[in-house]
Amino acid sequence: MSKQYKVVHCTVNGKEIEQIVDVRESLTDMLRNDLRLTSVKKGCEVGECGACTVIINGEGFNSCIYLAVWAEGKEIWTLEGLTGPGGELSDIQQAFVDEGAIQCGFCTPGFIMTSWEIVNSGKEYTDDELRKALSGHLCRCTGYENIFRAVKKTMLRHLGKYEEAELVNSQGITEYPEPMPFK
Amino acid sequence: MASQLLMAKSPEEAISAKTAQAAFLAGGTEVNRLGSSVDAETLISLKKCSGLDGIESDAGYVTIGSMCTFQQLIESDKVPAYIREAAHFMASRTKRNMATIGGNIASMRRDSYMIPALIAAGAVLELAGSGGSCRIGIEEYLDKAAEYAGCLILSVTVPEKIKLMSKRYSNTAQSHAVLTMSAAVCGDGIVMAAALKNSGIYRLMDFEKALKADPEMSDDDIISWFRNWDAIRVEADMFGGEDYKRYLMGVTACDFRAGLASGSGKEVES
Amino acid sequence: MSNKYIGQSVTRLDARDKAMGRIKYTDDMCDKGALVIRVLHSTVANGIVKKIDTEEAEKIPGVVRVFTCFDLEEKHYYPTAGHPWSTDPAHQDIADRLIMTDRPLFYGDDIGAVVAEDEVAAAQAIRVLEKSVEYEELPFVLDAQEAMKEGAPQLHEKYPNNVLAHTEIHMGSVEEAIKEPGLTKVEGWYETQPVQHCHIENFICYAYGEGDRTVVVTSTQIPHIVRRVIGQALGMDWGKFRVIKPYVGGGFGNKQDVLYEPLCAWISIQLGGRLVKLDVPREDTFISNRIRHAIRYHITSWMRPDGSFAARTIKAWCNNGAYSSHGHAIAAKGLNAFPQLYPCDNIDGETWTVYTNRSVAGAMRGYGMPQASYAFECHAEDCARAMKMDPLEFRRKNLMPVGYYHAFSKNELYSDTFNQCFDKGAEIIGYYDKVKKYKNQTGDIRRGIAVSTFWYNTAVYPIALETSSCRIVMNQDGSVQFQLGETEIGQGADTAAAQMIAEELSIPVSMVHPVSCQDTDITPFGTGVYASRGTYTLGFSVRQTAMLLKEKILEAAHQFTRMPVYNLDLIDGKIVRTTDGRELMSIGDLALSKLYTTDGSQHLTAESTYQIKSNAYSFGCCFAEVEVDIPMCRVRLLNIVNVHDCGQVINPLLASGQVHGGQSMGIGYALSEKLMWDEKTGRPLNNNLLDYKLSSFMDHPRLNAAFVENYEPTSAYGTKGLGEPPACPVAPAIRNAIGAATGLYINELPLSPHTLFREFSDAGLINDPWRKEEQGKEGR
Amino acid sequence: MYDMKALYEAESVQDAVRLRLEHPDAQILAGGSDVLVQIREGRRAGAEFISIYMLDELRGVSIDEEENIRIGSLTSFSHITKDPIIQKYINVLGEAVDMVGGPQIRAIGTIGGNTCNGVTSADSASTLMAWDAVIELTGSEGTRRVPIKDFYIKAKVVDIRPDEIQTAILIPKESYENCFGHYIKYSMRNALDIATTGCSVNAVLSDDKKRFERVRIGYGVASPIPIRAYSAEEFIKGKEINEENIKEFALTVLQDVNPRDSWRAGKALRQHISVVMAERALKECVKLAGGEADE
Repeated sequence: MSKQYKVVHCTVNGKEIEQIVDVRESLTDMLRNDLRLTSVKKGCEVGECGACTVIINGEGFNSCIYLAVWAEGKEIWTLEGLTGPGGELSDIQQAFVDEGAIQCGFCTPGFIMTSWEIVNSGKEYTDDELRKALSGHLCRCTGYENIFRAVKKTMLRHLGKYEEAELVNSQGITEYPEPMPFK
Repeated sequence: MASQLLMAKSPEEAISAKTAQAAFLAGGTEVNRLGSSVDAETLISLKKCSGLDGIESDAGYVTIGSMCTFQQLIESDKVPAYIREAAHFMASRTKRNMATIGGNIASMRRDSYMIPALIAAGAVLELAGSGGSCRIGIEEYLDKAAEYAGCLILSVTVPEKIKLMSKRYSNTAQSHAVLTMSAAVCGDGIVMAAALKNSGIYRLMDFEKALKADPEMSDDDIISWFRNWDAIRVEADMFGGEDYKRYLMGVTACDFRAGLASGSGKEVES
Repeated sequence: MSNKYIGQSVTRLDARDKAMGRIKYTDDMCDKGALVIRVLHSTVANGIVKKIDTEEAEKIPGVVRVFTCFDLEEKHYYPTAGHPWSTDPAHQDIADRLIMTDRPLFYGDDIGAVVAEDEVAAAQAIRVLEKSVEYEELPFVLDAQEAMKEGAPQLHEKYPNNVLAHTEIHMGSVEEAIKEPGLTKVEGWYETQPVQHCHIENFICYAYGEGDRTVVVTSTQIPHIVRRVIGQALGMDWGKFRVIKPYVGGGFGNKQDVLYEPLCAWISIQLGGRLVKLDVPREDTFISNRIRHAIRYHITSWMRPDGSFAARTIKAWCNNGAYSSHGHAIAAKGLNAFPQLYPCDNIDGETWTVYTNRSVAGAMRGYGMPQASYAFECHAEDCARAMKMDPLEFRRKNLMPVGYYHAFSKNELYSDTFNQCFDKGAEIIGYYDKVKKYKNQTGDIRRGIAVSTFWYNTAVYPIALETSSCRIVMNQDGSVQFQLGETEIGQGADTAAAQMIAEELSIPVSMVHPVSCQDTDITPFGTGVYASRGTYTLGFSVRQTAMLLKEKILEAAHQFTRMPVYNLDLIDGKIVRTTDGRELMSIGDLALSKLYTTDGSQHLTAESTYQIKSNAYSFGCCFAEVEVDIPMCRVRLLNIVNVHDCGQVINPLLASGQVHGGQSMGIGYALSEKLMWDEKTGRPLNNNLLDYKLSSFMDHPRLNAAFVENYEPTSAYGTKGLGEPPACPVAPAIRNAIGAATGLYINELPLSPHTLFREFSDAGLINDPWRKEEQGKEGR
Repeated sequence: MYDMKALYEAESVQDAVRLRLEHPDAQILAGGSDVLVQIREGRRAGAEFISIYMLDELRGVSIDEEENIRIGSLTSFSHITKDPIIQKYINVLGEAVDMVGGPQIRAIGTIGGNTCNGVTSADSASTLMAWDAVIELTGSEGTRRVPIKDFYIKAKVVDIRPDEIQTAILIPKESYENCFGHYIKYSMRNALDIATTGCSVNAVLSDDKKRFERVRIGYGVASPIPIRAYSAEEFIKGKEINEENIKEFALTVLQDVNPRDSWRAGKALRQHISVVMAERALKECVKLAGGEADE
């Protein structure tokens, strides 16, 4: 049986790309193997762990369960695209560094892409909404704590709420309202 | 670097695609090399072009398709010995697997391995152009190069049995030749041609006449003839001084006269 | 003198590269042309492979080679545990593994391998091969106590009743002690479950020939040990292999075992040194790598009226799975901790490590202590309740006192660490008010708060060799590179070491560069990272090596300043004359001059090995506040605080990260994680990230880490272990908090809805009218 | 890389229908969040696939001329949750699909795929069942409409003909008119999980907000396919809103649900949770509808 190939035209990290792919390739395969964007990681290949998350037309997707041929005409961003031409880190990347949100670093690329979408949405997420927005990623090293801090701080800074951002680290203990008979 | 590649399936298709910005791509040893003399927007590849790779012998003449590679010539039993000898001048086996006889002619290299022998043999080219195809002698093709530039060489026809000698002077087997000369018996006289690096490819008509007029010329006379022959431009360059080049032509002409006269010419039976 | 770099939250040295996505893990470094290896796993839990018909698989387009267990000319049995080797056979790990076996002992054992051009062809071949294996199936056993009974299937001849090891401890006389009148007896069974490391980067390695040697690039915690074990597994000189460890995507102990490096190296050799890559899919990571030991405890205590312990007994059955891996070390560590955490004069204890036809248990963060801490602290809570004492006060009364000295390990508790941690944690979470507030609630949704502690030490002295080597090389500008045997796996070892070197040489951290990826051809020998030994162990060799280098620097400085060495010092990158404080030259000028001088040129470098002969107690505690929705059988963790005494904290930000990670692992261990097998077929049921319930972002509250810094006298920089301790006290704290909320103290993990529903039904907290007749003791 | 014998990319609905006829045993690939995973697991390895992912004409939510809410089958979960029409008339559907997997899964997963793979745990299915949704299928002879309760035949098998693809899901006007719904997903963790049991309740109250005019309750994973608890609905119809009726309503669901016993969850647990969820969901509906469910 002969293999099927197709040319995919899309923009990756702001650059026009024409890439011939085997139609069986996932987008992760194309990004990692054909375009050598190795920041896109493989953790499970079934859309569970989020390590392969990239931004497609402004939304986060698990690229491991997204066919490469579907990228036709799409605008794709990976972590390599967030760093400035001179190596400048975007503020969400810098926050991950400053808040100790990175340990082994394997889930970091996926997390930063979703966080980038959140902080650039201009919306103010409540804590629970923030957890839900980031819940497509699994991490075993950090317990999600410093990632939560990094994203919340950057979101608040984007909204100009600088003092509130500085308070994030001190609100470790949360007082919950009296339990209703049910929520 | 060309931005478009067309795979012509037939000569007609190749010709219809041939514009000023397009160039034929035969074996590719000239077109594809770094610093190639050919700079075209579009390349028309003849690799898959029908009808250009046969070798036929008919009534004492052999017709060779323009896309035959040098190595095919060498390995073919139909191709006359003097052509196979000239083909051997290209020392690199791998290059011979690519280079084609049509390409070699069309690129008109001043140090061509093949053209002096074809001139000496009175080769006839079959060309195809926008106006249809025609058959012309190789000399006419060389003289009116600009006119025929747009044409596609379909084949080369040469006589099977003639006495022809060739000589090539270069520092190493691979390096370009300062001088490639051929001569053949034609009727009662000799036809002689020379490809002189950084100068040109010439039918040595003047010398042929001089020899015809005075067949008993001494070797020294021949050598001094060439030293004084001012019809062609011979300059000193990295390949040698003017005297050296002229001397080479002279001594080669002497060898040819002796070789062809004594019947020991390389008329080697296949 | 106050430290300039130690104790500072220096940014992780590799944080920027990781945030930019340019860090290279093993798969990122492997060339595209590598052939893909997929392992053929046994689909029976116990059996003998009679035949594997490889013909059909070999015909699949893209398949290059099919290997089976019958292709091994000689069978080299090898140990897989990431322990330092020992020249004393009695101390060597059990060598019972083969790279491919015709005697599978668990579902997922390795019986063959396929080499193909891409993963699709490999997967096709595996599916075909799985149908063409002829087994002689044998009965199997999954439970540890069942495996010890007569007539149970025998896994390894040399170990009758499947008992890998059985050890005991005895102190005083329990028999006599319990005759004392007025004692209260408290007894309990405690059951912990098998869980898996779930590091997000699956195990992966690739191998290729280089000269007459084989290079193996692998995601591991222990490169030097991997090289030794490959040699043993292939029956070849260890020097014939070169192991390289790039950045690692998490290990947690799974990568402290040698996993598929020997098989990968062997296949590369069979194929004439071709580049072959073996990456393990997530489903195989769960069952064919290592898991945590499931341990069942039975503990009995006799309490005096004043709440002190008269006598105590403990039995522990440790399910080791099909092969030895780390052997008895995990069970032994738990047993050894029992008499130390709550000292008592009369103790009888014994523990068994038992083979079963289940995935192999190895090292996982805590190395037996999360299991033991769960049992010890559940039991302590039960004792406190039996004696009607406040659980915290009961602990303060009975825990290891200051000054406690343990003869065998020579450990000593130098400070009142337990009380300090309890006080600090109670204050942060508001423990005392909440205990009062949450007394005897009755609604459907109730809250509770509780505390638990744990025993932990640092590194493995005196049980095994503890050694660390370091090399520091100074460049012409005075900056340095350093190399260490201790590997960076995300815990921040490189950054901690850099801070130590900067402190010792008094140059900024920015001038200290780690050569992070260990390469056994170049990196000085070290056994890697495990047992929370990282910062503690490397501290010794780093300080010693830095001091050696400083000696050479000052000697060189003498040559160029004429000042006697004892009047010179290195401060903030300057050679300073201590008598009047004058700065004589910069470290950069000195390094340049010393290298290029034509009078005694020398390259300033130092290398040394340090054998550590000490250990250090590293204690702490966890406060957990929960909300239990009884009808829905769900637990919501409201707040959690861990307080740890890990000596002087080298980097507070990274240290709190380690605590968060341990808390997270503890939360999953407590509430949702459990690997399950089908009792009838021995087949694993939930070996994927969907059905194995790893905690997600929405299952965690804010995590709080706090520290009590008692400088550890035995340690190079006063540090103690912190990698594993945070994972230990969380599960018992959550269990006790659920008990405080509902009055129900459950002795089984995980405390998932299944468990809660059964326990709440039995206790009548849930009464479904339509189920009156069935309610009662359902099978455990 | 996925093990596919061939991939055919449809450019339009008609093109998809043509491909279905041309390649009878090719399977449909919408968002792929289930199908691609099953290929990797081996269940669908080596098959032929027709990708309809690029058919933008099947995306979007609108009100059609018959005032049905029309949801294009390729509309992703995240777009349904954010859609103003959904939020206004059937917000519970937006909430239900907002509990599928994680944000990235919800960006790729489609409501068409979710219903077509015929799995009882599909988060959208129990709600669509509870709102009497109508499935619109398009084939070579034009479109066909099937009530969702007839669309599900048995586990993993739905009523879709060899030449058809699902093109839309419709919610009739009389189904959503002043009707308020609430969905509870019972799973072992709060994200990236499949429902152990899913319960979707909706209610229309009397004008004086004292009685239940109509209550519908759908369950996922309470039987091989999504179901309705008709006996409970019958019981509560017209009844006064009070604790006792709500409790009785919740108990009555046991006559309809028959969950199975599996390692994922025991039968007793599923039954118990079904009852608790029915009570809580109905109370929430009453509150949403402005009634008084006495605590």
